[in-house]
Amino acid sequence: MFEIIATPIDTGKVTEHVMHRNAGAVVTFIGTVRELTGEQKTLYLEYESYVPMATAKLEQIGREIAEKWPGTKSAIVHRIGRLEIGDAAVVIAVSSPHRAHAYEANRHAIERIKEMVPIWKKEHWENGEEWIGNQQGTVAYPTGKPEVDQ
Amino acid sequence: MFEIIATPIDTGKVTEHVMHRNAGAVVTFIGTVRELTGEQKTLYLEYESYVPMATAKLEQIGREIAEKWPGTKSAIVHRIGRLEIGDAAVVIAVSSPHRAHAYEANRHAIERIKEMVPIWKKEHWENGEEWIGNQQGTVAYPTGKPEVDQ
Amino acid sequence: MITVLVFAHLKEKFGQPRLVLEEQELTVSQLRRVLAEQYDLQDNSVMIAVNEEFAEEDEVIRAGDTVALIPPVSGG
Amino acid sequence: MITVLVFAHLKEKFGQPRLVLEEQELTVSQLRRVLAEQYDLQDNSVMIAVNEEFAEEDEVIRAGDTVALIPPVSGG
Repeated sequence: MFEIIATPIDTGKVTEHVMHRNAGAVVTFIGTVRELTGEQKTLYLEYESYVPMATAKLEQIGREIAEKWPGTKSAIVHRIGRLEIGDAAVVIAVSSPHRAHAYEANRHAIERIKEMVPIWKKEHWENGEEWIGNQQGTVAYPTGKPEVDQ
Repeated sequence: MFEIIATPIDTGKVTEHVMHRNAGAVVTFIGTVRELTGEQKTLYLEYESYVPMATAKLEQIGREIAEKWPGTKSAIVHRIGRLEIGDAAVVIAVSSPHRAHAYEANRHAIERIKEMVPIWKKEHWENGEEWIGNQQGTVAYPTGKPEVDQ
Repeated sequence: MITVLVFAHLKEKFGQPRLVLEEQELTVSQLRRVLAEQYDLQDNSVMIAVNEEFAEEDEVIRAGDTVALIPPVSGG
Repeated sequence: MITVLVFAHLKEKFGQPRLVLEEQELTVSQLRRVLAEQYDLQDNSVMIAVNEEFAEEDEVIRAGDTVALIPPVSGG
């Protein structure tokens, strides 16, 4: 289950997708829309995506995880469109016979999403709006693309 | 929410308990009953607890987390009684404005539970049964108690 | 009298969830000696809790305190 | 002709979700030059994807390929 959807994410469904008789440990990450960034107050967010490529990249992350942590099973769903404060933007579930692997693989997934999955966030604040990722100080990729692995 | 209960754990409820407008990141750990340990097949488990002390120790873990990772919010529910394969034995939810903290604090909670919360597991296998923690090779505590922190 | 709660394999070993000692006051180390001599329990991996907190060896237990034997835990 | 998909702030900058180039074939570096000269886009933080995969600078783009400009991502 590696999906970009425009409707609310069913966290329980994503989690259940990775559970099985020999899982033992399941780690779920939910990234939600936060109201405050420093002192700046977010009203709502808009997420946009290059959907076919983003889906392929989520699947790639799933393959990276299966290779690096054998025996794990993962699922990732990212929501796009308008999201309100508290809404889940992304849900990542990883199951494993070993809890250390479930934590590590889950963390890997969110770092990789933030690094190379074509999804963009537009913040709508009380005093303006901005596409995130386009600010000064954003890391450029000298090779023209992100590395295969950090 | 720091509880020892004898009924199925509602994972969604534990997770929702820690969510709030400035969370941003929520990490949930679900420890489930695994069928295979090496080649040994578990039929079911029984968990027993010294409930008032275990509840106090879960609350202590919550305080440790709040102190070590300010701004996090945590909830832990452990189930006791007879559990079947796939059942959730423990659910830990931690929210934080920072995802690194949510992962680390969650991991801290499960390690501490396995170290010093008075809960015991009896494995029922096809060819016998045994209280876990009582095997040879179990770490003894030379000071008569576990350390305050690992 | 001091009541000592027991759990898990110790509950099975003793066939009951509590031991009742005649002592009115003793330290944790003295309790360990009583358990070894009268109950054949000599196991340093068992921790002792007094009033729901892990106790040091020199802590004094008095009648009325809640005492429990805590074998190595295996929750999670 | 080569169609280039654009997203996020680039979609707003160009006022449309795609640019249509007259070229029949060019490398990724040549595409960057065209974008700079004809579209006032000179930004090395923008990656270029060809057929839904990040492309090297010397990769050749042909008519019919799916090309997209990928500004630094901000999902999660």
